[in-house]
Amino acid sequence: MNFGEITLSHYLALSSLLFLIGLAGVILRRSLLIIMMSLELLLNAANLALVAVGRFQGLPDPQVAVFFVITVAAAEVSLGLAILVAIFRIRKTTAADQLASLRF
Amino acid sequence: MEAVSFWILASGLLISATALVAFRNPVTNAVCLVVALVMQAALFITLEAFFLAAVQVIVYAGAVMVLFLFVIMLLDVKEEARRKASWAKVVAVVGVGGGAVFGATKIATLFPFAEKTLHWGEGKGGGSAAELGKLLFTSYSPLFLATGVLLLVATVGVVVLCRRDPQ
Amino acid sequence: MLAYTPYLILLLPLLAAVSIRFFLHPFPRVSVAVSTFACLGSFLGSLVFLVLGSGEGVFAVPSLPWIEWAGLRANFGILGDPLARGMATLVSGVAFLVHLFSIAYLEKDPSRSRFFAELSLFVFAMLGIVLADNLVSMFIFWELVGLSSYLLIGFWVEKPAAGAAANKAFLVNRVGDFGFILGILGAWALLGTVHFADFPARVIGVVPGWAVTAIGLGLFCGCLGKSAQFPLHVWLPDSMEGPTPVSSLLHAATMVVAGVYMLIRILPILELSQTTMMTIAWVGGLMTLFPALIACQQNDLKRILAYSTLSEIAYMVMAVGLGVPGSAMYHLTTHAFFKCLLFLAAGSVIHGCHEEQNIWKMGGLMKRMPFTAFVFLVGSLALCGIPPISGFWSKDAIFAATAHYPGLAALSMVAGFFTSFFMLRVILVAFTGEPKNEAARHAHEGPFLMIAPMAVLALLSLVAGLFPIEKFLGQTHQGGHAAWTLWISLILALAGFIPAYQLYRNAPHDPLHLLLLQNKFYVDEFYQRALVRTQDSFAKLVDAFEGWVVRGFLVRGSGVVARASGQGLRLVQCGQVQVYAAVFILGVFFLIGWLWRGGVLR
Amino acid sequence: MSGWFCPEVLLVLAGVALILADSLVADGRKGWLPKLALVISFALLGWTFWGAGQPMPTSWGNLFVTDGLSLVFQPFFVLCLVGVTFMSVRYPMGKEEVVRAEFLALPFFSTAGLCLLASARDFLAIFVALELVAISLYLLAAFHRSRAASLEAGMKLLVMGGLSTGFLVMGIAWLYAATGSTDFSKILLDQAGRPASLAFLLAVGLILTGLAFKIAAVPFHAWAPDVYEGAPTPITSFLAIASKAAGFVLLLRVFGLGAFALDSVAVVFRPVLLTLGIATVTLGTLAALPQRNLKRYLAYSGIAHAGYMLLAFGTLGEAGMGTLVGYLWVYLLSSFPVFIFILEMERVHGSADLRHLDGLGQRDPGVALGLALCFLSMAGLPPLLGFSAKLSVFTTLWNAGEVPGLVVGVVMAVVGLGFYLMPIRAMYWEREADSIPAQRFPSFLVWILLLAGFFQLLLGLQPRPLVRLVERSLAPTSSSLFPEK
Amino acid sequence: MAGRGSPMILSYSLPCLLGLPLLGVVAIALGAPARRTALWVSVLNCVPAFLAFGVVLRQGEILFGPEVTSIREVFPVQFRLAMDGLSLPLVLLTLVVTLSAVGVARAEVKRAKEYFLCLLLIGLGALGAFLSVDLFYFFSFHEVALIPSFLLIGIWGQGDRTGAAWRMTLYLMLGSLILLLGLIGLVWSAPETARTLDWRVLSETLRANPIRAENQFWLAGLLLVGFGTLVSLVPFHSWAPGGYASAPAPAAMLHAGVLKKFGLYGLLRLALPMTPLGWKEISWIIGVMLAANILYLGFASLAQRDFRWLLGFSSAMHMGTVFLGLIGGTVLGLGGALVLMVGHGFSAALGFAVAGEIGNRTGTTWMQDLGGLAQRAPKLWFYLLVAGMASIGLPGMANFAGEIMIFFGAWSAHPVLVGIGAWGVVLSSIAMLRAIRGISTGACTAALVTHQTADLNGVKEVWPFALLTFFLFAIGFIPNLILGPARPVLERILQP
Repeated sequence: MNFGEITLSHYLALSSLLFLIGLAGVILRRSLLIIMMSLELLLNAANLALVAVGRFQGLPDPQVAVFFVITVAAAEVSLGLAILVAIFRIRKTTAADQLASLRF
Repeated sequence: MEAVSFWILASGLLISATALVAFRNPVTNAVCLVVALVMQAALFITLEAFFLAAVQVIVYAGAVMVLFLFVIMLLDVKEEARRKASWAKVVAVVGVGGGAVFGATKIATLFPFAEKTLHWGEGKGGGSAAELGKLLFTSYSPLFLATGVLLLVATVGVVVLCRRDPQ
Repeated sequence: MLAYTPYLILLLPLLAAVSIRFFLHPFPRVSVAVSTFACLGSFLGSLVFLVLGSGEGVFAVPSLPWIEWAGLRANFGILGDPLARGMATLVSGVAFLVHLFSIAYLEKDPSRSRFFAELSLFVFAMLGIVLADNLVSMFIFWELVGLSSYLLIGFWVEKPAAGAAANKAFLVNRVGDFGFILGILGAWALLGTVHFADFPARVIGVVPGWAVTAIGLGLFCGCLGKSAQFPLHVWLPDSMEGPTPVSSLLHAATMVVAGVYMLIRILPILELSQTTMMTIAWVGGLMTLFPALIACQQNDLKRILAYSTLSEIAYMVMAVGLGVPGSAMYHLTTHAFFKCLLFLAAGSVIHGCHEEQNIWKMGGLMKRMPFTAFVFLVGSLALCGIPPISGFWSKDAIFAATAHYPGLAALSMVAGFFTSFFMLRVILVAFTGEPKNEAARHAHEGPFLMIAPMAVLALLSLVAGLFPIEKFLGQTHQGGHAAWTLWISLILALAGFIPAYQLYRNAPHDPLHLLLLQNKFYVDEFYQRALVRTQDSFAKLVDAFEGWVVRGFLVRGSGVVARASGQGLRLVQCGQVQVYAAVFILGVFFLIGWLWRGGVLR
Repeated sequence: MSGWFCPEVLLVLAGVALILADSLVADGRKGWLPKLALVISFALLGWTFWGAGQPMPTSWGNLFVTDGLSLVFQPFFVLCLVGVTFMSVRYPMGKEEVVRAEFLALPFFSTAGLCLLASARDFLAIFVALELVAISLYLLAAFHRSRAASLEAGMKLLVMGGLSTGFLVMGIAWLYAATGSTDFSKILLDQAGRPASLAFLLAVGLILTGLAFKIAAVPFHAWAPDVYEGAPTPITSFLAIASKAAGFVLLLRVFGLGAFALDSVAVVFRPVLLTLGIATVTLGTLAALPQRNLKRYLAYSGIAHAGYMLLAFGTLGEAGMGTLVGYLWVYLLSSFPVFIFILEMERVHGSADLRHLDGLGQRDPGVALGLALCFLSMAGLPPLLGFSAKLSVFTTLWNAGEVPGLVVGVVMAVVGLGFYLMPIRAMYWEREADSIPAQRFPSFLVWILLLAGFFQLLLGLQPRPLVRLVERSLAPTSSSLFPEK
Repeated sequence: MAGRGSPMILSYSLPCLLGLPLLGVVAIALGAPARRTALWVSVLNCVPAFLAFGVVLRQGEILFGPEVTSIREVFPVQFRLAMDGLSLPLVLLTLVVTLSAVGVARAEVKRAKEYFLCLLLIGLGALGAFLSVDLFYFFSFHEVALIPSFLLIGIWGQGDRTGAAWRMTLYLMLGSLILLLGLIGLVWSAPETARTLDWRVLSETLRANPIRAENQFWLAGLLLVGFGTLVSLVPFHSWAPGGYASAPAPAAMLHAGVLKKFGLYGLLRLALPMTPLGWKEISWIIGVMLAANILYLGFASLAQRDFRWLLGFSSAMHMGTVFLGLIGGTVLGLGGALVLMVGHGFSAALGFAVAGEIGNRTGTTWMQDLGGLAQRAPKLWFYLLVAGMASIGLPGMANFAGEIMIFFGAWSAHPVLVGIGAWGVVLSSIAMLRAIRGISTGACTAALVTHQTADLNGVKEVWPFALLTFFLFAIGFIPNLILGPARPVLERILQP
């Protein structure tokens, strides 16, 4: 891999790594807060890829996509946090593994 | 120049993201997230997506993070108890993660078209608010409206879920 | 009108049986009358048939359709040849006499209307065998005869032994019919017809081979079953559990000789293969001696007579095997008379001694039942073939045929010796000396309705020999008289009396004690052990396999597997959202890996 | 569909109107709000059925298309909306005797999203519409916030949904990278004729995972049972039917008609889809056997149904698509009544446990009969409606020569009959339930269920109407997807 | 519409045949007196039946329904009914057995409503299956009977009813689905232009342009397994004996008597004419299976100690003989198979009816607990004898006619199998005679004494048995009742 010349694949690799880190966060962390942050990371990774692709392909549309993604992400987070608060009121916890009353 | 900035920002981004996953104090996590988001905003600038960079900083680093911190404070989330990580788990995580990383980079470099480089200023633009806005309000206008509805739903949701019942 | 006489003969008893079963059974007297008159009717009818039948075309009766398509013509037709007509007359006549006898014999039995219904059914079926013009319908009546025999043997439903004997009779016959039906199929495949009338024409040009032999033997199996020849003879002695009139009609006079009648009907097929004929002859020859030996050590009056029946039928079978059906029919006729007579006499003895059948508990009946004793004596002499009584003539005809087969001659004549032996034994033990128990002491003659039939039969047994029955049956007497057979057989028969007289005059109990003979050569035991037990244990094995392996393991097992896997899959659903996420992500990785392969491979 | 009077807009307006009305009317007299919602939804149903416009190649700047598919599925979704509204009216939420207006309004927004999905022809549009649906569903699932289960369901749905969104967006990004567009026809024109690049396949795969999540196909199904069990019953039905159907419509759109209707894609993805189908049928059927909670039970049965639809669609042929469309309608008709029953059962017995069915056959013969017919129809027993669906699945597989799919399908259909017979056994075999509930089922339930059962029978004997729908849904597609040509 | 020249109005007798039971079902569901309604419906159903029979006897067949359309119509299902010489006897069988099944059913049974409803439904399903021309309805009507029998066994059954009901239902479902695949294959292997669901047209089409041989092999195999499961052909039999043993008597009568015949009917209708080569190719497999049916099940039946199980096994066993007729390759064999199907229907129904009565009157069907029935209940004993003798192929009854025709028909092709079949007769006689003896002869056992076992009481209890007996004898004496009308159909089956 060429270190001097930054190509699209650099950016895609970067975004995929970011995505993987996000996935790791979703799986490994217990706190729902952090899980949601990791979800944000996933979307950011996607954004990064989109912007990079748009630039290297010379397309404006992906940036629009990013715009929508950011909006959606914001909405998702706010809703998630709201649910989290509601859960905390009842369960007094934000741990994901406490949240297993529905199973089998 | 771009190379240097890319490597710096990329490594910063990855490090802060890893820190976000690694540390257990929620406040630290939030700060890590902020750093990561800012790093990404900077990357956007190197990609000549100025408007998005701004949005990134304002919406994410601003609004969303504040929301997170509010919640953290509101619920005063304690430091997360450490999971007792058995060796098997660790090995599995490391193995899967390593494989995934390798695969990701491999895939990213596999693209036939991905080898061309682009220098500062060579991009066809599209990063400015004007161009973006034109697209948003012409060909993508229905989606813009849809996102409006979406935000409305989110707002209603937050209100409904977090309102105090009138005793 | 007259042309339908055969159907009248055939259907009267059937009508009687059906009407009794479904309508008249609450009124025993009516049922008895109906059944008896039906039998009388068919007797008269068959007399008409017998006499006028010789006139050609008088009885050109259309056959009732049954199954007639695709190369199989199996209808109910009437074969009006002299053989059939004579046999029909004989059967219905004897049957009528037995009807009369049974009226008196069973007058106290509450369910006698059932008895007479079954008796009429038997008469119908037997006449059907006699008049049938093809193998299939003969087989049908054959089975029906088996059924009525089953029902009549088991008439006393409360007697467990009767039920057992009935089952045995039916099953053994079934085994015989297994061969019979295969034989019929083979004959059909070989000759393309099942009609007796066509056989003589069709057999011309058939090349004898193993197949032909097999067919003949298969058909012979039917005779083995019905006429109780070795190895299927075991049911006849047990069938004596039934009422005595039944024994006399079915198991002595008529039904058991149906086998012989059938053999004569299919003679053209049998004669195709010398092997078949010889087999038949030798089976007959052996069977003359074998039961005669057993009879020497039996104590049950009816069983002794049953064994003698076996041996007498064997004479007829042997005669058929030797190709002298005329003599066979001759002996069949005389035997029908005197054996029926003997059984009726035995019946009146048993009736007189209150259902006592053991000859060692009788004795001295000569004084108390003189008439019965007399007719019994007549019957015995006929049976032993003492001139000038009928048995002598018919037996002599058969002996004459054995002239060229010394082995058979020896067997049958020695059998004659033993026949005289055990008949005299019976007479001495049962009729002479002192009465050995109360029953015997108060024995008495039966009412007129029991006497009369015996009288008629006694008369017939005395004189039957004097009529050239064979001629009438249209069969001519093959193989000229060889004087030596006459003399030797006669001498042996008379010689049989001497040891019996020595041994059994005033003997309080049996001086001889031959286990082998008392246990009938252990044939029943052998069957019980070798066949029944193996079969039942095998059945149990199969059933266990079905229950445990098929139903249990395979079927229920698959259900268990499904449930278990369901449980297992359910446990994966542990409720941890992060586990779900992990599954999700692994799924994606798997998919990407797959695509990678797909993408790279192309 | 003519400009501003398209169902989407009307739905959104209706939702907004409901919320506003709620805020304007004094707390005392909100009783008529639910009725209003019901009326509106019915009106919309009528509008989508009869007032719907003609197919148009594109509407709203190449993002959306009005073709047979959308014209057939907008009524579908609005029908679901009607059902959900009807159930929401009766859904007992805590102490509030009158259901909250938001609970009535949000399904309208969600349905608007579904209708957009049905007619989207651009992945960006798909993304936004999908999120609109998804977010309102997160909220609705968690809506009954006094019940921890409901919140948990919402949270689980949100986490898993976010995950799948991430993959979807990543897929879109790579799609850009591979083809430089998100417009179906552009993608088709770009990819037609040349071997699919690895990037393209990856993009397709990632997008597929996003859809597979919606239809709860194994292994992306894990959320379904928990969420179905926890969510308020009306929402469960909405998730189980409408959003599952949306996933399938997208699948149909993307793989059957639109962007990825390419041989190069089919070669790779046909086995993938069939494998997913086999896995889904098997797991759904087997895991359903030990279930005792009726909602979970239906979740697994839904998974199994999704598997059958995947099997049929996986053959990627005309027949498969038709089967899919028909099957979706059958699924709607046969399972919605059951959800309505579950709601009433929860009202009466307080839970959806299977044992409450004991002795229903004598307690309430009408209800039991209707329910039994619906279950048997799901089991695919002739002459009920479900049989036609299964029949066409098997026929499709047979003609495609997919032996493994066929074998698994048949075996699992037998096992499936086993588990659909369990409630019937409970209703008719078992002795009278030990505790007779105080209140009885409302009388309208009997009529609804009997009507539903009657429909199973009627349409099973003569499914022509459904066949017409199928024909309509697939007729004009190809022309409408290539405006440029 | 109506079959050639027959007056239009008469052709409506076929839908009437199905409509009356349906009416009965509805009426009972709406609360009409269950037993009486069922009885009346079954009796009245004979009127359209006889009208239809009349037409069939006069002109060979009777049709009802719209014209055939090709399958290019997306969903070409049409409600077409037909009756010809082959379906006539089976319809007759269904009507009679349904009637007598309702007759032996007690009015005071628990949950009488559902009980008689299920009975009528089973009868309806069988009738529809025998009358339908459209494969869709042909298949569907048979399935209609599935759930009622599940309920009948599960609710009113005895012994291991739960297991039996599940096993039977799922097993039959599997069989029907395999059969369904076979049907799909048949329909889709017809040429595009002439593709139809109407088996009358389809069979002619497939005659005109036969299926490729290797496909025929597989299709015939599928049909065999599918139908064979419904007929309880070894090794797909294990649902049958237990199911019959634990079913209540009327259900067992309908199932063993009528429904089972659907499989054979289907083979006669579809497998033989449409896949002749495949049928010939697999006939050796069938030979092995039917030999297993006769010997394996025959021996298993020897070991049974419960009369119901014995009947279950022997009724499953006799199917082997029918299959012998089907692979005989001659019209005679097919005719025999038909006669035996019908005869076995009546005799099995009679047997299960008697077993049910014995169970009702003595509280047990275990043979070692029984005995002396002949003294206590001579009428019942008589019908027991009739059933037993019929099932062991005694002349004068239908089964014998069928068996003998089968033996003659199959002799040239499979002499060995015919031998096995004849031996099967012996085996079943052993089992059945033992049973009859154990049940009826000897002294009265405790079971009879404690229950004060009484005989069948008067006409109102006897008539169902008498009815079945009558038909057994009628067909036994005059097989042409069945064979006459059926002959052209059967001959057509074998024509290339």
